[in-house]
Amino acid sequence: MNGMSLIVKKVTQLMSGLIFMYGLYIITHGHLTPGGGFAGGAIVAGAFILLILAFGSKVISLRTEKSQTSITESLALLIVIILAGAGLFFGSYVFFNNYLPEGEVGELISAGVIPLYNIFVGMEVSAALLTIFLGLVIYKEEVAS
Amino acid sequence: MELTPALYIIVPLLGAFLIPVIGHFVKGFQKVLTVLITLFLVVYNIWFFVTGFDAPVVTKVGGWEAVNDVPIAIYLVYDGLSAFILLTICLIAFLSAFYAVGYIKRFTAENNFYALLCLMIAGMNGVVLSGDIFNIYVFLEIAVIASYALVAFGTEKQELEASFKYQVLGGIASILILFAVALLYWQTQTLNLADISVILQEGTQTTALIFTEVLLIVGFGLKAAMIPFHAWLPDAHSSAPSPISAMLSGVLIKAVGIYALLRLFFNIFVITYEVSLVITILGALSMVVGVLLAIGQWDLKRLLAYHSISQMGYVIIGVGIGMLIIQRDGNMTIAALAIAGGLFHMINHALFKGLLFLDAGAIEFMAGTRNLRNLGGLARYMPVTSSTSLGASMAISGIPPFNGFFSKLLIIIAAVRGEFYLLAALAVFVNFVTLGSFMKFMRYAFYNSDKSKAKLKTDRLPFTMKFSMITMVILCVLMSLMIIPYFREIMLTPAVDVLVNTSEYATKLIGL
Amino acid sequence: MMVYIMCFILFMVGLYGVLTRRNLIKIVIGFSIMEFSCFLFLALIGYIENGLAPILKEGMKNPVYVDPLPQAMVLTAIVIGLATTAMLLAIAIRIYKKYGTFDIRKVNELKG
Amino acid sequence: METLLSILIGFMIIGALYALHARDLLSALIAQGIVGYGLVICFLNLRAPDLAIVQIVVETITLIVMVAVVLNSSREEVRESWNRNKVLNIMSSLLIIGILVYVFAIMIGPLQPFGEHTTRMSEFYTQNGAEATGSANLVTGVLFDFRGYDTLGEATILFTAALGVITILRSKSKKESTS
Repeated sequence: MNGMSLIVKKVTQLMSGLIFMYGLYIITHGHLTPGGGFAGGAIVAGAFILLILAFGSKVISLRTEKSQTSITESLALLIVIILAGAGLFFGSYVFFNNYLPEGEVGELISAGVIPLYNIFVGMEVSAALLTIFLGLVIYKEEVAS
Repeated sequence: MELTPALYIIVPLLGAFLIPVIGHFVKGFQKVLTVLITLFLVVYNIWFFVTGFDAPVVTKVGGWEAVNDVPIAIYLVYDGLSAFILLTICLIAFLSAFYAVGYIKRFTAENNFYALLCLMIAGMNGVVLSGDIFNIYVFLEIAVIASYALVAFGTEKQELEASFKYQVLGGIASILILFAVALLYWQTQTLNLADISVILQEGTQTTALIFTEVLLIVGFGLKAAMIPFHAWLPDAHSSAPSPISAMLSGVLIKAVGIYALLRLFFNIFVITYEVSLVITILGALSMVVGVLLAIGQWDLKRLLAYHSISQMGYVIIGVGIGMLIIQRDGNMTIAALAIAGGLFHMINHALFKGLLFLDAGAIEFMAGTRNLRNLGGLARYMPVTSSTSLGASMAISGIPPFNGFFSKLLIIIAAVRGEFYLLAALAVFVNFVTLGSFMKFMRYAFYNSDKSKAKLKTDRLPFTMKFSMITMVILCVLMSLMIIPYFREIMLTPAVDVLVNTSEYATKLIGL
Repeated sequence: MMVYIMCFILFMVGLYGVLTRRNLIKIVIGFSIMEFSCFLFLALIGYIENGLAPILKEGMKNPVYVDPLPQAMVLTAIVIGLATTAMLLAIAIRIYKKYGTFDIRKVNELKG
Repeated sequence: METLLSILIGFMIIGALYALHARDLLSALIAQGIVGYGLVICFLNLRAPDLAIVQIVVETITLIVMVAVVLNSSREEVRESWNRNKVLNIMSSLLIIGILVYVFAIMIGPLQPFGEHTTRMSEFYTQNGAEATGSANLVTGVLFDFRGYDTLGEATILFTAALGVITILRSKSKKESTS
């Protein structure tokens, strides 16, 4: 896959950072405003996909990137399940317990473990979508060559 | 430590998430971990049986108690029926995973194979344990998506085509189930199975409920490959790698198809005459048409796949007769006998069909082909495979010392005593056709003239493959013991009780 | 009731597409349409006339929110749909490589 | 409200029919975009901003991936000639769809009409959900606390799909030196 024209590249450079930041905002404010881990993770993945589409696949090494994203998604889900299972062994012996203090409704640091779940699920979703995209791109390159 | 059903899901999921990370750096880690996980599940399951649990064990995920008797959390329910099916799943999973250690060596991307296997086990365990209809849908999707990928694991032309067919029909089934879940939520405003059951037992049979039931029968019938919906099964089950074929035929169609149908139509909905009649007719059709389609097959695994449809027909007519008798309000002991026969045949079928698929895998491993016309005289080179195949063939065609005989006998006795003479005659007839079909398999594969000597790829099987096959044939004989009252009361009777006492499921759960 | 019926028609259109089209990509499109109609159906069920979006605001007296549970279910189902589509596409392009066409009538190794 | 939504769904049906019958696969995909983005507008009208955000992002990424799949392949739809059989097929499928829709319309008759939903399981979620979980967004509260187990399953499905895609698309499936 070749890169696109200079204008597209410049605009993408400006925009992808903004999209990335917006994705992070959506993830971290998931318990206050619409959105959450899934929406934000997909937006973050979108920012990377935009960069790859605009600059072409020769800029980065796709295979290294793919193995990194696939390890990232495993790690993120591992943390999610450890967070969920932690309630089983200490606290109140309940699977998926919200064992951190809830705090005040409407504050950024509130709602116990929910923001943590949001962050790690967001990480997992973005990494998984990127893995799927990179897998398809790598396959296409192999077929073309 | 307290017994908690949540470990059945946490442990395989942890394995699936660890394998891509650590398996990337450490060689051989994936095999050891998968075998250990499945072994742990089997031991945990047997421990549950030995200590004798106070059924049902209920875990409220998140610890949310019911408000005004309306459950608001997802329940994990571990009762007799779940325990019975979990034992089947974990046993076959352990033996298949151990077999796979030797078999999968030829393929690349072993990490992904074992991770997907763990995910499939977690998905099936989730379906069986769940007490929440939307949760059943979610975990069903984990199991079937993992199996789509595993069917296409070899990435040859046939495997891709089979996987695509499987995905299209499986996807339609999933969407129908989702639509039915939406309709149920519309009618009852709740997702908890026990709560839905309470509402439906009070209310009358509305037309919307009939529509929902039809959608559910079609959806889960597609997953269980009953006869009008069977088109994907022979392709998918014959194209997958052999340990996966054993898993798909042995447990997947039962866990996500038959189990869900049993749970929904016995414990949740009010049993009606129409539904039980439809289920019995579908079962009888599967039984007869499956075996007739199997006769003409020359591809070994395809033949076995068609027999899966036919043997699942036995299970379905067993529970169907039970449903008909319960609905007729007839003799509860006969109903219990029929259901016991069906469930017993379920675990027996998992064992002997799993073993037959593993044998087919061993033949393919050695001879490089699975076309019966090109095989022959293998008995001399593969003593373990031929003797275990003989045992499994005798089990599937109902020859006395093996388990298949007893479960079929139970079903036929129940059919006669419940005055379903036609079904009993059909069951006997199908059994003879099965016997003929497996005599053909044994003759062409093992005892015919020696045609395949020159083409043998390797001269000995890996130890792990032999171990799994021998263990399974021993289990095939040991399972016959379940007909003895002591063992029956430990394993089979709690499962049957859950189904026979249809409304007890809801009443036991709601008060908690 | 009109919306529900329209929604069901959309579902049937998707099913028609899956069952009658002969092109792998068209089948994937048909699947997406079926999934969309299911999502819409769930969201329609949870709607309450004059309800508010289920996000807490200060200073409201006895607000009526629309049902958040079907929305959570749809969120789950959207991601499941994405996963199904990704798997179908992966198989489709692999088949395209082997056979050189998206036509399923040419993809018929397995018979019987 | 109901009329507005019905008109929107009507447009989506037209888009879906065009998507299924377009000659060129690229235009079929763009027509599928009508359905996907129409769904976003429906979600916004149904007071579901979370769903609208997720759907708009997911639809965009799906479209990008599908266009990437289609672009370097043969985009022509398989030609089918018009003959008696085809007309018969279309008529029969229209008839079946008509009957099923009629059956559905009769079957759902006794249920609550649109907009008059009552709550049972989610009664607690809307009344006390915010205090119980500490999350102002009730959907997030339901998703990660009351039904966090579902969400774990959902993330696992995405993980499974990613694993499945890279498994299916690997270049060599068997090791060379087995003989």
